Amino acid sequence: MFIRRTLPLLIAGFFGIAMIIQFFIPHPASRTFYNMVLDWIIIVSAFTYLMAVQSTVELHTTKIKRRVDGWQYSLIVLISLGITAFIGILGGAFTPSTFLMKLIPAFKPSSTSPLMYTYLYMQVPMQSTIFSLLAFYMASAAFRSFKARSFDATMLLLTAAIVTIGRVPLGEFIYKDFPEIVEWILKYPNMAAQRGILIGVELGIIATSLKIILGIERKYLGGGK
Amino acid sequence: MAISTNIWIWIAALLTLAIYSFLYKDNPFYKFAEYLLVGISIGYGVSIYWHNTIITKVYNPLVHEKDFLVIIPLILGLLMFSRFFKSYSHLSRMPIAFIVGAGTGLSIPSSFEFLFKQVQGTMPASLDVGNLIIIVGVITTLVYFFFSMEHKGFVGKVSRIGITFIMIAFGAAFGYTIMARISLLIGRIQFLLSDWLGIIK
Amino acid sequence: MKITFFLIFMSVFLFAQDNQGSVPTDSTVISELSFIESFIVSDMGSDDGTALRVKWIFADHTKIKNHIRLYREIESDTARELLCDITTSTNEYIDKNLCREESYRYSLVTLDSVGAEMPGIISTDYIKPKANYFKTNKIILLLMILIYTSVIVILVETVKKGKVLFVRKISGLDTLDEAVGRATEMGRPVLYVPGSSTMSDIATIASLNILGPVAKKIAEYDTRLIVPNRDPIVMTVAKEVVKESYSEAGRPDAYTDNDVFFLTDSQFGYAAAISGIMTREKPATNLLLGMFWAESLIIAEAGNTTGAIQIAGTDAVTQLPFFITSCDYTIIGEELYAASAYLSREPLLMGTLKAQDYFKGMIIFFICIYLIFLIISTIFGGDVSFLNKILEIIKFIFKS
Amino acid sequence: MKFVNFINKLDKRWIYLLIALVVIIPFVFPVGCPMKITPPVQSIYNYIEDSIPENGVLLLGVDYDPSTMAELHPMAKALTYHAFYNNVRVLFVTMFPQGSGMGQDIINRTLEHWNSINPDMPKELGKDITLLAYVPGFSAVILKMGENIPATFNEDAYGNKLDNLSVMEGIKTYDDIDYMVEFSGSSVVLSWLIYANGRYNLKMGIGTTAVSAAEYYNYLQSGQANGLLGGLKGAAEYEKLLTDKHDFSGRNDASVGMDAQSAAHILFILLIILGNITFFIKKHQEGK
Repeated sequence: MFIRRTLPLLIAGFFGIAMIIQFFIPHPASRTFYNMVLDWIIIVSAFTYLMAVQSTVELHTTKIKRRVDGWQYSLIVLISLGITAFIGILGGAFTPSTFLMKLIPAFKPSSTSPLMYTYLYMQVPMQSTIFSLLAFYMASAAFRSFKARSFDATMLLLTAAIVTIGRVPLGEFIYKDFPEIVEWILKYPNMAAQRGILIGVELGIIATSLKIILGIERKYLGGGK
Repeated sequence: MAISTNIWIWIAALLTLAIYSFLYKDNPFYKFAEYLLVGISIGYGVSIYWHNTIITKVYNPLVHEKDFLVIIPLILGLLMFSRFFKSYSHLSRMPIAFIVGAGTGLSIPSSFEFLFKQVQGTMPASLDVGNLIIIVGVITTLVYFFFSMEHKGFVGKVSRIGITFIMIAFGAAFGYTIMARISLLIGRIQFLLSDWLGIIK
Repeated sequence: MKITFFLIFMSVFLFAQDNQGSVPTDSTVISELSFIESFIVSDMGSDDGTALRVKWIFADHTKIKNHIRLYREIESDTARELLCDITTSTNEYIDKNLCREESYRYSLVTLDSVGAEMPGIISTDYIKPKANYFKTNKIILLLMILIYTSVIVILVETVKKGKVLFVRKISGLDTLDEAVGRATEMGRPVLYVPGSSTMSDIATIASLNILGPVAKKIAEYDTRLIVPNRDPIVMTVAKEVVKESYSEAGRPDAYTDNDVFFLTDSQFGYAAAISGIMTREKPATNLLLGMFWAESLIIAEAGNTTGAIQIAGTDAVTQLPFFITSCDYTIIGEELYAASAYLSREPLLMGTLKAQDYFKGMIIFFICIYLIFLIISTIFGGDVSFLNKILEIIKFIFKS
Repeated sequence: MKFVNFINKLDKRWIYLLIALVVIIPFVFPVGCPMKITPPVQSIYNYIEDSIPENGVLLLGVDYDPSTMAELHPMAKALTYHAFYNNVRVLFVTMFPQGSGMGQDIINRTLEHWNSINPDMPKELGKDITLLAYVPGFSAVILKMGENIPATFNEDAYGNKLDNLSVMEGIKTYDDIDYMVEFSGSSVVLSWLIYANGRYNLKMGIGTTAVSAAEYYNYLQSGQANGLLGGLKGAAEYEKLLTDKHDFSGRNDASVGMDAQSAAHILFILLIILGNITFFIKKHQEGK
């Protein structure tokens, strides 16, 4: 029970308080402790990426095992993951690895590694295209659902119209100092409200961090017993 | 009209069209491209991790520079592997607790200072129209998000002004977001028209 | 409680041990050049012992036309090192990256208009930089952290003991009840989307807290509740919340387990599938509460076309503009946390919310005071020293 | 009111076709409207132009992935060219594995293009520009860079030791870095502001997607950042500044897109107005 529940909270509490105190002590001893903890965080977080990979692989393997509909697509995920990792680890990340250059003499140290081919010509087009779909959705939403249904929504749409037109070269064409108006809106009223929201959000983040250190907040350890 | 002959440009173009087919209807081509993307991006991440992190930060110090202080975080990190075995998965809580604990400890003093810089920015030395709007805007927005008093009477009016400021801010963000989404589309059209089909320069 | 006492005790100990910075060990000056009144070097406070502060005061500025030159000597080797030429406007030089074991001496030489050194030199004694134990200029920051920590702990404890703290009712919750009421009258289902994020997101937890009372109200009127999820863990928690609400409303049999289901983990696939549910099931009310990303646009637009009443709530600032224009009512940012605290009355949520509120109140108070004094001082021409002093003090509190 | 019913029943795919056409046409028939430079972009340009000495160091944070590449890539390229013109050393750093792919792509394209247009002063990987290895740890990495940059990364992304790279000469902490511009579409900017600028006083500028540009104006006002490039428009303005001063014959990705951007914005405004007209007509009819 101690290992499972209280030890993690003790570790979090100890290092949390230690790093807060360290901030206030400029003494060289505290600075070396600070450097050591930073190195440790870097090395330990090298393994946290495994968590993301493990949870995705587990999600898709269970989908295949249970033959959930659409399990073929999970197969594609696992196969493409395996191949890309294999190419990347053996073939080198940005420059072809020595092993690859021995295997296939065509690869010089200056040529792009196989992994970069999959990145530049498969991941980049797909990922940027998925997000460019949003322009289409916004166009149809602009027509069908963005309505001035209340005073607030009207204020929002009016400001949006001014900023949209003002921020484009055509805007200056229509009215000479349109950009100045837009810049003023962004610099004063918009900035004030964004700061108000930011102060609220920051207070929330700090409160959550304090609860984690004091051991009141346990959700980050994941559910279960 | 120089259609590109590079096989890789063709692969990229076909995958782009596979994703755009989602606009017409959700179809197997889109699903294939989307799940392929998930697999490739994680495979890419693992390779970068392997070369840039595990080799440089763990393997080299241990094997070449004989810096054995690395052992302690190494053991803590290896505990992460316990997630693969159901019965020992709770052991992975130790490294998570260390990172989250130390991370939050580092963030609290600096976040407070970040917050103070914002509050100090709202205390200008001189008073002109712009500064007045900033101070009034910040106060009214904060009052709108104040939950310990009923929003009636004077406080109600102040929070009414606050929500108007918030709507102007959201309007500005909204106008800017339109610009962002279109730029993404322009980027892809540029790729299809010039790199692939060679219609434009 | 023991943690807060430990923190307070620890700060008092540190505070007492080393108050207004280390007492600067001045060294006397051998004054040969008449127009320099004093020339002292002292240890830089609140540092790790690698910096010294060299300070000089001119008797009268007018006499000095050109630059002065600063030299530094280390005790172990007497080679004099040229530091820099200084204009007469500055009267302080902070020498950094020194070594703690060495002791240093500084000397000052005046230059004539051509830049050659004039005879006559002043120098100080040797002084060794000292590492300090406490950053005295950050005391206020430490106090703020301690106050905020103790306020959170005290409030969470009082709520645990059952004391009821006042939180205003978010107007969004009334519209929520009306919308659910409308669906029950028309006998059409209610669609509840708990956001597209995982359990580690505060907004998802807040959304599941609101799902409880909503499900309870729906159970009383025997209307259908559909809850599509994007994360398996969120789905399991949602199932428990809905089942518990149905039994609380005395209708455990009416709970249909496969109405709370897992859709897909892909972002846009999830949004497209929800639009499909909206057109097929034609729910009268759509509740979109939780963390959303770019796919919020697709869901809100699809709901709009089916003519359902839509209430959204998220803390994702970038998605709020779309919800405000597409949905009938939107719960904005922190109101979502206030709504979940108001409904669930859970000590942790309530305590933190109130602590944040008090701190926000303090910031509002200080900015208002600053504004009032600023207005007064501008009315009086802006150079009233007494008022400027007050403005400085308020600003000093938040000096980082 | 046949018109209103026709509009309402319009299938959304027609609108998709409309937006696609409105973006494609300006590419085939470019118009090229004039463009005014906004102050936040000007202040980044001025800082790099005047305040970074010869052989100074410009740190570029590439914390974005292909999804926001269309807006941030042209910015990063324009700044890299600007650094090349002023003989300033450029270092790329990233907090995400995805970001290192982006950094690598920028380095490839800018080196290749720069060495082709001015062969007399070639720029070299490892001598003038490099990409630091990806190191996980997020805020720990930003803080560790404040203490000792070579010890944080040990190697650059290409596997050669930092100590024997001439681009890293004399660089130990943030004090040796003259200016940093952080390109990101997410809240990573906040961590850089809190830790690098807050705790180590690193002079910073921000390049961000248009989505979060409105949010970052309060960091300009509070003095934490001294400049902001917002979206494709910011990139186009920076490219215009570069072409005015130097014969920057690089392919102006951003400026080319500006015509299509203007056309699409006008279409959006029309769609919103049209949508609201039908909304009020319907409300009026139901009211009767």
